[in-house]
Amino acid sequence: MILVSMAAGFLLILMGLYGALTNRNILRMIVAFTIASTGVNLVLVSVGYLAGRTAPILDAAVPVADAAERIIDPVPQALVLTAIVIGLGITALMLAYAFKLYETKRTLDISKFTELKG
Amino acid sequence: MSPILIIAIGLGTAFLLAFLDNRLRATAYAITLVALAVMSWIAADWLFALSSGSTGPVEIFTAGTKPPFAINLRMGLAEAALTLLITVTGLLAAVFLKEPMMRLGRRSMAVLLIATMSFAGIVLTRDVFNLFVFFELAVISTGGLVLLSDDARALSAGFKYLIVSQVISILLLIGIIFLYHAGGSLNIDDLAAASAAGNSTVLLKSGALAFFLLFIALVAELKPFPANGWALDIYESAHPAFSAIFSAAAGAASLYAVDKALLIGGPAWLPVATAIGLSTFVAANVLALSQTSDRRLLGYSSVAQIGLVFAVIGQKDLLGDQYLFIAGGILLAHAVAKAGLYWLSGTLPERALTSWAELKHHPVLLFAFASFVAMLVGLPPFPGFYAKWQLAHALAADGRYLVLGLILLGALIEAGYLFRWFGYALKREAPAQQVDLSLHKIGVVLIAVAAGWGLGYLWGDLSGLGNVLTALPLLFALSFLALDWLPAKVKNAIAIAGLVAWFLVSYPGYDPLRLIFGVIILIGGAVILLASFETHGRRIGFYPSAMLMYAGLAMLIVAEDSFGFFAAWEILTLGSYFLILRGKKSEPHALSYIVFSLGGAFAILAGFAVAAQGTQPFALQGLADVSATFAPYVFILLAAGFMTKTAAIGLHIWLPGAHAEAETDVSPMVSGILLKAGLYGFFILLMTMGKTQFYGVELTYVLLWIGALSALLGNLMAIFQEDAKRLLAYSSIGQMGYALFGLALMNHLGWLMALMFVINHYVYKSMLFLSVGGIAKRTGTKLMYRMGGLITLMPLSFIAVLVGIIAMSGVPPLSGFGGRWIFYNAIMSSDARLPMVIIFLSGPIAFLYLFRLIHTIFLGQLKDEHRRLKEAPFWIVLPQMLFVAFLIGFAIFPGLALRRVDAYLGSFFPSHGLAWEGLTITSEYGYWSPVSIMIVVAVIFVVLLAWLVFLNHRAQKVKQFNIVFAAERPYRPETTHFAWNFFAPYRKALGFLTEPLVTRFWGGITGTLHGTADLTRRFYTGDGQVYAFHFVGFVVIVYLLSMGVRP
Amino acid sequence: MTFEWMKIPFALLTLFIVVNYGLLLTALMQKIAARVGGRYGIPIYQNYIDLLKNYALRSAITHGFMFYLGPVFRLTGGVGLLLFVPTIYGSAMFSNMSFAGDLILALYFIFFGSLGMALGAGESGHPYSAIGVSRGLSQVTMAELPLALAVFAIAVQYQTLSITEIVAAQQGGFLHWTLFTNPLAVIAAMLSFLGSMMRPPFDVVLAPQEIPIGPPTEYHSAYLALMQTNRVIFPIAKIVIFMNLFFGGASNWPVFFVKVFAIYMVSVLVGVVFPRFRVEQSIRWFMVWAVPIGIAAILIV
Amino acid sequence: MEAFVKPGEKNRLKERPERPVKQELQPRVVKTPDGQEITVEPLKDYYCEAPPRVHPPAYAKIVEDLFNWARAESLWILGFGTGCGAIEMRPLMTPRFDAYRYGIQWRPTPRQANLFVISGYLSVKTLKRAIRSYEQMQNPKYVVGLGSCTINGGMYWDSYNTIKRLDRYLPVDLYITGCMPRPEALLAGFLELKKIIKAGKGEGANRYAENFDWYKANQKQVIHDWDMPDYSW
Amino acid sequence: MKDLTDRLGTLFSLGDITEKRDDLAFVSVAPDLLRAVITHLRDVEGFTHLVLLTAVDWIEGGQFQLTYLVHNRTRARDIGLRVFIDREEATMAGIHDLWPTAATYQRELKEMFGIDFPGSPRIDEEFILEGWTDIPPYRRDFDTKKYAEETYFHRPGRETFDPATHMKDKLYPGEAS
Repeated sequence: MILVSMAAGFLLILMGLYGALTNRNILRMIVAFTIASTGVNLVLVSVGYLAGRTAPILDAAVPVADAAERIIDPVPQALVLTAIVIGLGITALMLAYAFKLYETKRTLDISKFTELKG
Repeated sequence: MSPILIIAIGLGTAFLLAFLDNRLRATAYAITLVALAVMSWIAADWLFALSSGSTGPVEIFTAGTKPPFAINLRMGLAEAALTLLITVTGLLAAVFLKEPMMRLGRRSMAVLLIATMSFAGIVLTRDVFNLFVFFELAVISTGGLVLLSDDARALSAGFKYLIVSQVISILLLIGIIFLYHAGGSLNIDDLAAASAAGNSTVLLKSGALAFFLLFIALVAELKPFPANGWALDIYESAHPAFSAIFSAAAGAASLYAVDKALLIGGPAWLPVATAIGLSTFVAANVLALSQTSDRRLLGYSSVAQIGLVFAVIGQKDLLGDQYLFIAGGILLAHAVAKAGLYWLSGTLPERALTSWAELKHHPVLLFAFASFVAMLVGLPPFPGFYAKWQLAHALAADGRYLVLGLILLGALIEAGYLFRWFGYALKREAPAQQVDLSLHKIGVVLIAVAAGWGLGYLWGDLSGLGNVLTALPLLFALSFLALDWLPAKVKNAIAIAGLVAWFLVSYPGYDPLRLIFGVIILIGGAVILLASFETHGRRIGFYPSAMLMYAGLAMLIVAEDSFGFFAAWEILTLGSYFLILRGKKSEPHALSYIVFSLGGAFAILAGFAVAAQGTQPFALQGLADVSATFAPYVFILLAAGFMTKTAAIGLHIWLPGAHAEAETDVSPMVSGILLKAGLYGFFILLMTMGKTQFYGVELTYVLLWIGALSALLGNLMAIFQEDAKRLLAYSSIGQMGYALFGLALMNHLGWLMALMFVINHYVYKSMLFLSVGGIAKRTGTKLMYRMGGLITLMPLSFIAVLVGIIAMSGVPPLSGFGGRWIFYNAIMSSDARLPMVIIFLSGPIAFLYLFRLIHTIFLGQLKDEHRRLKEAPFWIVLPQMLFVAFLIGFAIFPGLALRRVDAYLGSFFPSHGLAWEGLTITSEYGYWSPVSIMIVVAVIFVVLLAWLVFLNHRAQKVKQFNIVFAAERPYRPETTHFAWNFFAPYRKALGFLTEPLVTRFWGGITGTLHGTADLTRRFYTGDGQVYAFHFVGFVVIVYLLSMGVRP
Repeated sequence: MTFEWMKIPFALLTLFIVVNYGLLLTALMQKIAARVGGRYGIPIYQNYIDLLKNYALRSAITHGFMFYLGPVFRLTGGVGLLLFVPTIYGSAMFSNMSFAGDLILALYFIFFGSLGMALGAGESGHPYSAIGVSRGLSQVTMAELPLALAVFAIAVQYQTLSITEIVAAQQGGFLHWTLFTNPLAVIAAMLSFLGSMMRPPFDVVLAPQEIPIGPPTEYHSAYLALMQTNRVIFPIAKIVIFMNLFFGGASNWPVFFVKVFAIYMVSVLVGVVFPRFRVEQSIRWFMVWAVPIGIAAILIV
Repeated sequence: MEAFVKPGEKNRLKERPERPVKQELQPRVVKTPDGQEITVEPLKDYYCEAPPRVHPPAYAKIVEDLFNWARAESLWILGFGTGCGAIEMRPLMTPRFDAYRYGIQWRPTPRQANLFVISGYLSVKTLKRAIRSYEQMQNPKYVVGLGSCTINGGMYWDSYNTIKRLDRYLPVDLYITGCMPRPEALLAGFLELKKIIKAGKGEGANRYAENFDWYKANQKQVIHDWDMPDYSW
Repeated sequence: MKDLTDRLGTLFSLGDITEKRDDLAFVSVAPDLLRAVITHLRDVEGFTHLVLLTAVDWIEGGQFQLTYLVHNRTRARDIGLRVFIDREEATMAGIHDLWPTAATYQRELKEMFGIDFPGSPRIDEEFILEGWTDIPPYRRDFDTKKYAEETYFHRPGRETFDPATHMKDKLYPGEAS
């Protein structure tokens, strides 16, 4: 199960990277990056997952005392949350850029934005 | 105050700004500035506390628990310094960004705060994931700040940046999570401890890959070659104030992040760091060569400098407790200079490198520019200089010659394009544009300058080798910066007084050898400076440069250890560069001068480093004890370095232009005095190391050949020059060849002859340069064939040249003959016969160009436009007359100067000395009586002259066209003056020897470098996707290589 | 060796002898050359007449200060060279002013006259003078090289730079002459000698008809007379050096006369047979023939 | 000698219109390196304007006799062939005639020559050069006219472009007749010249200086574009 | 030679044709045709060498005759082109662009005959005569004897003979002339 999700995560990452590096359309690139970061998140979660344990939420069901034995590692979960937030921020920024880029040249082809080079 | 406040204030203020009414921009701006100032103050406070030792490094635990359960920050010395750098850069950038921020409102300010905060966070945090978070914050804020630019292209640059950042963050996250998986912690120190303890999971299998991903992602933030196209676009198009942050703050933060990460990876990863760093350093510098936009060039330079620091990080295992000093020195110098340059570029509206020419109307800004360039190149007294010195010594001591070599090569290329740029600023035609002289912008630049000098002082203090900035001569020279508003005549008087005073103060400490050099440099320098009384106005920039050179020279001859010697060497090089650059058409020549000189200086640095083998300070006397393994290499490196200064053949191509195009009073300084620095170096080298074998080849024998060839080819090239000053310049190559030859003879008289050349060459070359300079001033040309017949109009100049050429050609009875006499006696006791053939040939050839000089200028036909010329100005003639008097006096009484030196040299070479009895000087082989020669010649001359006057006293004085002209009459002086291509038959016979092979060789090398740069530039297509590909490819290649070399 | 007042009359005597001998010798050489061409040639005393005539010319012009001094430099060079070299071996008095310096002084003093002459000729403003000087200087650089090599070779051979000691080392039979102890050096030096005598094939400097007569084109009257005086002293002074270095010196005047004559003859004999070289040709000739011999000479001593 | 020349003899020839001075000899304005404008007057600035001087013989007769003997025995001829007679001069250098025996030799520059042999007809154009060369020789100096062309124009007597009487333009010491005189005649002439010189009568240079104005007027009569100073030093 | 003049005749309208020898002929050409003919001769017929350019003063006819003699090196033959121009308005188009040497001939003709060749290099500079102010000396209306008498000093006592009678008298003194 862990392996499956991890494999799925890596697959998504590769798909995302492939998509981002081969699609010339800026929006498609952004989507591809979103896919890749989903994959990253999946990998993150699956690394922290321990079979047979519960979510790291300390409540009545999981008392503090035996938390260490019953919950999965909370750190990756926390990381994922942060990563999602940050990913969202960056995606938003990229979309804003995409909009502005489109405004300047009326195209979304990344290879058209090469005024700076060398 | 807790360091966490730096982050908290940054974040908090950014949030606060969000609530502020968008109309209250001034308030928002003030709040931003205050917040940044407070952040800076906290960092400064910590830095002060930590460096004064009143407190030690502290760990801050954010959630009250220890890692791994909570994020912790650390504030140590390095962190404090870097945080201060980051926050101050942020603050100054905010000041600089006043207009765009006021225009765009509070959001831009918030983004700037976030950026500053996140860079500080990257430095402070000890948690890898936290590192990721700060990096992402940095990315987002960078993405925002890029848009501050007026440049429309910034938009696409920002997007490219985001694309690559996405890839980086994917790698980073995966790396982090697997590292966590393997090491069970996100805390860097825990992970490092685990990996150091050999905890199997950390650096094996997936752990290794995980670390690699983390590492490579962080390395990517350093913009390594070639995965850095995106960053360069940012550098080029972003607002310069932001580029300053991007280069200084972001660069420093990323470096520190990598440094931290390497704690986890351990020493095994250091070679990878070295390799990436070095290749980036060299390649980025090569690429920078062919840039035409100032900001992109600075971008490449930033990439290169960060690569250099990364390479230094790669030497961490070696550097020990000097690590921070070296890496910090280079990094801070880079950060200050680069930020300063970006800010400076922010005051200029145009982007071409040549458009910086506008700066020449603003001496203060020009000084700032010069300071920044010197800082980047690592010249004294800036931190990079000390750092490079220590780094070279550490590398050489450990035998990492390749690293050392590549670093020096890269630094030389960097110096090349930076000084070329500086040359543009000073010499090119300024486009019609206005420098933005807003107080806050200039203020920011000046703060950077002050910071640079302050750091220089600090690093000098920390180096433990002696602070260059406390040397009296240097301070005297720098004080002219402050005095530059005075009239030139006043400054000249001060300068002369300073030179003489310093001589009076210091001469009791000189041995006879140093005394001769001391007299030439200080008293001789003062005499030449008399000619500078001729100039009017304020002559901005001349005195600081000239006195910098003199300071370097004065420090050179008193230097006791290698560091002092090298520092003095660099100072005199820098001073003379500025001096040479002042000439009207000297831009390319000054550039080749500085490049060759720095190349030579680096050779000297390497030589000293190899010789010292880690010993610091290394006394110059210690060269005598260098072990036989290293001795030949040390000898070669030092000799090569000194030869760039004496312009030995092969390394001479900078000299003619540099000397010929310099100003009238500068030419004698750089020719008569500056060249002696190289000879002094040779004296030191040969005095200590003596004869040295290299694979069975006697190195002094090689020097003998080089000296002989320099003498021959220098002279030969001189005779084909049409430009009088160029002729003299080539002749200097020949003369220095003679002196080198004498030294390399390695016997008593050879050295005495070299010393005699030192004296004579100073006198007659200064005299001739002044004379020719005075004439060029009057005639408005340096081309000899456009002069002619000036003898009656400029009799004093003529006498100076006449005496000069008699002395120089070695014709008795003037002092040049003494040199020749000693020379013949010297070679009598030498075994090297073949190079003498060449020396024998070059002697008469000197006669050729000297005659040409005097003939085509003073004799022959006077030109129409020169009919009313006056004698050269008094102040230019005065030193010449002093020299004439000296030459005649020295010819009669050479003993006054030479006797003591002769005795002194006897302590090195006991045999073959001279006997000074009465009027006659006797050697083992022959004898020479200067007074008798003078008297006999004078008596014969006077008698014959009287006889001729008796016969011919009624001779009719005729004019220039009263010549027999095959029964015709001349039409114009121009067509009657035989001057152009004077030695045409000689060119037919021996002209093939003057084919500019050497020039072509060096031209080929620079051509290849530029060609490589142009070719490599094509990889930077400008397409963001391609850049992402580059990055991925880079990752793969580094992975394969690093895994391949590691177990 | 030091200065004594007695040396002055002896120096003047030397000068007198050499001037007279030189006048006759030069005329004799011209006669010999004429005979080779089938002519009778000038009277043996013709040089005296020419000299007297030129001194006796009534008018003169001057182009300026250096023009005036040029011949003075020239003759000072000749007289000085003669006096700086010991003329008669073993005679303290006829060693003249040689206490002032050794062989090196003599070698470098050769240039003194040329320099002054070149300057004087330059101030005349005549392009041919400058062309002549250019040619002369060009040629002399390469012609001097074999001589310098030869001199160095024998200085090393005898381990001294003092002319007197070099002559002393050659005493005791003609087989002790450098000519026989170091023939290569002598050959090199004699080839160089040809180049310095302004006779064919190395007389392109003067090149009458082409650039009238090169440097002295503008000189006349007493100036020319001074130069003519030098023209008889200077070659002999140079030959004296050669004689002392290579041919055992002369211990009395008759030997002196014979040896000087013989050495002078060499250049005359060559001169009457060969046509003129251009400058670059003579430079190449010296490089190909004379210099290698000179190099061989310094390599084998 | 007076038979040849009557200085002061009135010019009875047709006056010719004056020609303006050549462009290249007119004053011109030149800009100096420091920006001033100065006027260059070629004739004044390039050439010495002094008239020739009469140089008296040495004060003691015996000395002058000695000098004259030396001058006579050392005739240095200027190598300037003006007409077909030049071809008759060459054989003098050959073994057949060997003029060197008599102290005669050729000099390539007027400065060093003291005998000017006008070897044949003189066109007006050549006359100008001959005068210039003559004036550049040093006192004492001698002129020998060779062949009938120099005496009365010879076969060119009615030519529009050659002068007919050399002695009106230069102080001739001796004429050698013939058309052309052979080398033997030349040698005989030179020996005759020696006698003249030794007799102290070879004072052509002083005669020229004394009657400079007359000579100059005659010269200018035929040389219409007088583009040199009056005396070529 | 005939073939050549025939060929020329078909191309240009020629004037008199005089064949002096097998390898020398003279052809009269109108002034404005000269350039065409001579260019044709040079470029097509191989007459690459301009031997001379001279003039004859036909004062009686009020004309100058210009003769352009050109030479064919490969066939070793010459052809002379005669051009008659008006003596009063003596002006002719130059051929110095075809043969640079022609400029010198033209300069000489300008000086000696006063025939102008507008545009020819240095045409107005003096050539042989320096400072000549009279009419050009080769014009037949120029009286050289009178000029010489007026201009140059003559030595009195000179006798002149007609060479023919003089020799006859000398060789055959008895015969009456």
